[in-house]
Amino acid sequence: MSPDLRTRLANVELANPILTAAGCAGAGRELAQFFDIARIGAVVTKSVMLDPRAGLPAPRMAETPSGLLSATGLQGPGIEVFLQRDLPWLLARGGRAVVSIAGGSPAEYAELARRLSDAPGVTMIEVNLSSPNLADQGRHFTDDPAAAARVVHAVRSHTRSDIPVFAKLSPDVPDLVELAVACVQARADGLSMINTVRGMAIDTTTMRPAVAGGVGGVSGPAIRPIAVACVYEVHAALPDVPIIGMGGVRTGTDALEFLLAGASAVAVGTVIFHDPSACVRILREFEEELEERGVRRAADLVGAAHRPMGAQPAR
Amino acid sequence: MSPDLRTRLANVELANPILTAAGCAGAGRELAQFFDIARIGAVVTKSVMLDPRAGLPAPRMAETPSGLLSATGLQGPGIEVFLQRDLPWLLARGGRAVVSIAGGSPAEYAELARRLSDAPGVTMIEVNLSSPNLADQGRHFTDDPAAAARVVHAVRSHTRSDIPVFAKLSPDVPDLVELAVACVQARADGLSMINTVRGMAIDTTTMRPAVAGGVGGVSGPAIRPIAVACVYEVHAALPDVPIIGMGGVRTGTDALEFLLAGASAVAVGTVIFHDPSACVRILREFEEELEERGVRRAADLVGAAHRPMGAQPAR
Amino acid sequence: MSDFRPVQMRSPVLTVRRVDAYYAVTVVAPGIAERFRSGQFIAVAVGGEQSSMLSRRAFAIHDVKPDYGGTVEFLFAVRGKGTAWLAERRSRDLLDIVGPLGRPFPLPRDPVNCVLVGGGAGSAPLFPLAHTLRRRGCRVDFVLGAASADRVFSAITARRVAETATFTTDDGSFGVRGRVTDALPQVLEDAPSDVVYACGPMPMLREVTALAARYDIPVQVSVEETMACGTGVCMTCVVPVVGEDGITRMARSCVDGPVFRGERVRFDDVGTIPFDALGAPGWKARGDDPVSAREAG
Amino acid sequence: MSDFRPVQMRSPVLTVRRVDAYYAVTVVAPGIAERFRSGQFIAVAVGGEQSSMLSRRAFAIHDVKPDYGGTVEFLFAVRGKGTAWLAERRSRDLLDIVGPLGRPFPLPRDPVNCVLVGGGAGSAPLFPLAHTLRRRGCRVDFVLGAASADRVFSAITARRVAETATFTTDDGSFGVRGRVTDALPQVLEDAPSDVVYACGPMPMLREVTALAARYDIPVQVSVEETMACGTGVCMTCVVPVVGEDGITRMARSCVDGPVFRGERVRFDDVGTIPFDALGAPGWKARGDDPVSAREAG
Ligand SMILES: Cc1cc2nc3c(=O)[nH]c(=O)nc-3n(C[C@H](O)[C@H](O)[C@H](O)COP(=O)(O)OP(=O)(O)OC[C@H]3O[C@@H](n4cnc5c(N)ncnc54)[C@H](O)[C@@H]3O)c2cc1C
Ligand SMILES: Cc1cc2nc3c(=O)[nH]c(=O)nc-3n(C[C@H](O)[C@H](O)[C@H](O)COP(=O)(O)OP(=O)(O)OC[C@H]3O[C@@H](n4cnc5c(N)ncnc54)[C@H](O)[C@@H]3O)c2cc1C
Ligand SMILES: Cc1cc2nc3c(=O)[nH]c(=O)nc-3n(C[C@H](O)[C@H](O)[C@H](O)COP(=O)(O)O)c2cc1C
Ligand SMILES: Cc1cc2nc3c(=O)[nH]c(=O)nc-3n(C[C@H](O)[C@H](O)[C@H](O)COP(=O)(O)O)c2cc1C
Ligand code: FES
Ligand code: FES
Repeated sequence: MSPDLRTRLANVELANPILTAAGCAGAGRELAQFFDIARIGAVVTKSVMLDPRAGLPAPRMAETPSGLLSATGLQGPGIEVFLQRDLPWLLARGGRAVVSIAGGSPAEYAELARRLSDAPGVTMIEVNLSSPNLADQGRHFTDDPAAAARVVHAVRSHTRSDIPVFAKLSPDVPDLVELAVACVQARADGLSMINTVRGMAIDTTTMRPAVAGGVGGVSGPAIRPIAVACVYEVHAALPDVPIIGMGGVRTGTDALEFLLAGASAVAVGTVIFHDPSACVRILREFEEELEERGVRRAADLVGAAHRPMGAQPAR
Repeated sequence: MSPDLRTRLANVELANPILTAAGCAGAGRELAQFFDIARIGAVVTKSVMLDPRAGLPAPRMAETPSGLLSATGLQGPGIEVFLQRDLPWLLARGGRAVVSIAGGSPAEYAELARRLSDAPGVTMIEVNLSSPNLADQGRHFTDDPAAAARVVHAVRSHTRSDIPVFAKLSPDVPDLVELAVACVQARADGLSMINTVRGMAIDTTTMRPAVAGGVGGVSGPAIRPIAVACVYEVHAALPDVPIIGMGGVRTGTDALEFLLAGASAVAVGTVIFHDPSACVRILREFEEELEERGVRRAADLVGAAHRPMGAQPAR
Repeated sequence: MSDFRPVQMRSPVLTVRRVDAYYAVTVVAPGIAERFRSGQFIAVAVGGEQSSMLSRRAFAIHDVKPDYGGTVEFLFAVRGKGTAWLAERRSRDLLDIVGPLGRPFPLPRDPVNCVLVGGGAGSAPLFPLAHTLRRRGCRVDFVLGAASADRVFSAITARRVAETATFTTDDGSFGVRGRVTDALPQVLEDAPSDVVYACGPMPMLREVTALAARYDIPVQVSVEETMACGTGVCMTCVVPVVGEDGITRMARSCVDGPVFRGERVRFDDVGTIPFDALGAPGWKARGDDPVSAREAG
Repeated sequence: MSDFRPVQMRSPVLTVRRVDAYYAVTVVAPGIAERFRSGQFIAVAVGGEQSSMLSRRAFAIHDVKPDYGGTVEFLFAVRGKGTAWLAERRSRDLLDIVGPLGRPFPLPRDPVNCVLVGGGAGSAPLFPLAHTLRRRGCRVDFVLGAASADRVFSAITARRVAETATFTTDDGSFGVRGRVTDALPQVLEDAPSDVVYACGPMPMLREVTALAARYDIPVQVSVEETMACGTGVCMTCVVPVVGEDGITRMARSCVDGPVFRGERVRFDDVGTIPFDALGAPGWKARGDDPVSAREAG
């Protein structure tokens, strides 16, 4: 009997816990050339902003060991085009849409939430908080739990009540648990972790920073142990808050690792660049991992690494 | 003409900028089986404490993509054995000794500094600040710039004036530049960065944390972009303070990358586990990199990535 | 559209040959060979199962053959870690390949005169193009340049396929000393040309585009921007390109390109976000129907 | 000492053979072959130049031969990523190897009776040991166990070299059903033994040590602790071992071992820091000359 892969994120149930990570799969269209996007738990779309955005100049990326350093600057078409072109396309293909949003102020986020709530078919909203806070000299919302909470609160207040709101956190913060608690108190229904890790590379030929933005974000398997630690610690502090875990997931075993640490779903990002079929391959591998262990329900494994030795879930 | 590789760290001049990283090369004895340790800039020894220390239980490590997650708990023989057995051995082989110290209170650090100042032959002291502060419920000294400053001040006050004191920083701090400034104001002669990055792995077979300590430190090439960003930012803020850069150095090109970011010397850690000859190989590769670029003096490259485009050093 | 969509496959290596400064790798890849159109490329995963190298390497398809159901050949020079790994492959190894990718060279309807300009490894995609053009009755003139003789691409094939083939090398070790753009004006003078196709480094493409404009000849350029995925999801390969609506967009060279009309590429602004690009800082929307605005390309 | 120090070399692979559930790899490594003593191991870098796998994999040396200046053979079962990569090597590939490493099996001076006990792949180092012991006129009895028939190691060689060879499998598919420790008492009863050598998983070594103690026979065990470097610098491979001075130390199994006297290893405390270990939390120094205190092992 094949294992039950369903997972619950607040009041939403997904067919399985394998999602795409925001900004690594567009709105699903490009990947649909390689597999049926209706088969994965959900497509988390690239963070959308109110207006079109050109992003940062090239070079936008440098390869690092088992990772990628990137600074794309949230290039995108804006909410208007997203609602008219990208979202309907995804829904028509049977995909579940988790829409990631980004803005420069709580009001912008709120406006995005309102527009998405009016549109049919949005399964969840993910609030990308790693965006510069225009009111605070370009500090990011994640740098300040109070600022992050204001954004989450604004989004939650303008989102239809049946649409869960997840707050996406960055690991580069003074106190991750404090930030997580602030978001939950501001009524986030769940948390997504982690966004990229601050990093830099120098091009030894030009002797200048390798990405035009100077500092960029590190993603990919290199950051997986950092991400697992974040998920583990936040799940320990907030065991009832659902988490979408991400950071370097490459195989079904990696997805399992995130579940054990406390994630209820797992998003695949950078590895998609390496393997456009990654999500379905990981889903298959994940299912095999459960079968090998005789685990009947994926949901039973969430947070299992926190239980005392010997108290791992019944097989 | 082969390039001039000499580098200056405060009032000390080293023959070349390639060092071992603390805790990754013992006190040089094991590596001496593979190369002449007098050839590298210096051996940075494993952090020594006042008393012998058994460290943490096994399993102490897990392999992660392009990295290693480890928690060894500073196992070591204590300062007494170090001074009687390890240091004399290293000096007899012609090695330059940078001695790393760790303690639980400023007084312990001070006592270590005093003992080392009395011993002949110590080139430098590196203060490992990623050690639990016994007076502060096990928080690390790096978590609190004031506590770190107290340690640095105590060490500097008890160290012979011709021995430079370098403060070793962790990247997992609320504000790295603030911490660096606090250490320098407490009269650190230079900074070493970075120590390992907080991380975790779950063993998907036992479904428990993969290292006995639960949380561990990630090292190796995976963290290099994080380390380069730290060195770059601190050098930008404190351009006159010498830096020993480290974190995932694997090749001569990587060493060059750290110099360009602002390091005056570069330490090799985890990669030694993979290649016991790494330090001399990297030294050779580094020299070749300079030759290819027609760079006459390694020291000219320190911080070159900060200079405006086109102002890279004369070849 | 679905007929042309790329496929991902684990392709057995048939042969790896040394050709002067290049390696020529032939893989068995029926799905890619049958879909291929000139100008398209493949994206190859490098380093094996446990590779530390996550981004795919892009290579123009140099040749496809019907053998074994369909083979694909690409050529490359060793440049960094990924190409060093590729150069060590042996026959029967498997390569994880995605392709064919990208917008192909648009082909003329009529048997017109075409000049094909390539620099170094950038000449690769011009060879299948030359064959296709010849099959359509076009005249083909080649101008191929490189740093030195051993980096000039398939000179013999070029001579065989084309009406004329001009070679340039920086060091004068083969053909004319200088750059392709030094030799191009003469070629354009000698034979009245209807279209120029160019592939190579960005500065070369800029100059070729400027020259073609001077002679009032349309030019199609294939750009080589750093790529991570090749499939359009990572947004790292962007170049500023003017759309049909006159609006500049940061276009992905892997899916909106790599082939663009030369005059559409804002070569002088490559590596920047032009202030008037869609969504540039301070940009304000013109027009009120952003969806119908045609994508750049 | 310097004669025995390990060397690092890039060794060409001579052959890779499938032997039941194992792969047997022979490499050309003269420096390692000539220094080798039974019980020592090699540490192999896996994954190639751009590998994402940083820790070396340890394998017991199974055989050395004088061919090509000196070859070394090791056997392994595919377990994880590194062994999967190794299994794909072909002849002429190069492997980065460090060896010989670790403390070898101490050999008896006189021609005594020796029982060699091995579990699964852990049997590998017992074969060169058996040959050496035989050369010294010792009697050798083998007890080899495994999960199933295809995991029993070199049964034919064992029969040829040893006076008696007893086999056990968990599933009874070969030899006696059960574990080596079920069969060992009979072997010790049948032939009066002077020393036991054992190699295999920790629980097996614990039981063999307990049995040998019951028969009052000295036992040498070779432990298999997770290793990252194999050369003594990473401090990850520690086990609690009682020194000659009675003090327990966290000994590095790669340089202080992998061979220890069985009764010195605190098997029940593996995976912990015993409260009375040197430098354990709360530990207070006894004696005042810590340097002269002999290292564990
Ligand atoms: C559409 C297209 C077609 C190409 N066709 C060919 C060809 O036929 N023959 C050939 O020799 N080369 C070709 N190139 C360039 C080729 O992709 C690079 O030489 C190769 O990626 C370098 O990889 P590396 O690992 O050796 O270098 P590294 O420097 O180790 O690569 C590091 C990273 O930078 C990227 N990168 C580096 N240089 C380039 C580049 N010039 N273009 C794109 N990405 C780059 C790599 O993909 C990788 O992500 C093409 C590039 C593009 C975009
Ligand atoms: C002294 C010694 C001798 C050995 N001799 C043999 C032999 O002759 N034949 C054989 O098949 N196996 C032997 N082993 C075990 C062998 O080292 C492991 O099977 C191998 O490292 C697993 O690597 P992997 O990449 O397949 O597994 P992974 O699980 O991917 O390895 C991950 C990490 O764990 C380490 N590791 C995992 N299992 C072990 C283990 N059992 N012992 C040590 N490190 C481990 C690896 O080195 C690596 O760092 C020996 C181990 C030691 C310590
Ligand atoms: C090129 C790129 C673009 C990204 N864009 C976004 C984005 O738009 N919104 C967001 O919340 N996260 C974005 N991320 C972060 C990822 O969603 C993810 O959190 C992070 O990369 C870690 O996962 P990974 O290691 O699997 O990539 C981006 C990451 C990359 C590499
Ligand atoms: C096993 C291990 C032990 C270490 N022990 C110490 C130590 O004793 N003192 C210290 O300051 N840093 C210690 N470090 C940190 C390294 O010195 C270095 O800062 C870090 O590993 C980053 O460099 P790398 O990526 O080259 O290993 C240790 C690292 C490892 C992996
Ligand atoms: S290479 Fe990823 S979008 Fe073009
Ligand atoms: S494996 Fe590194 S010290 Fe033993």
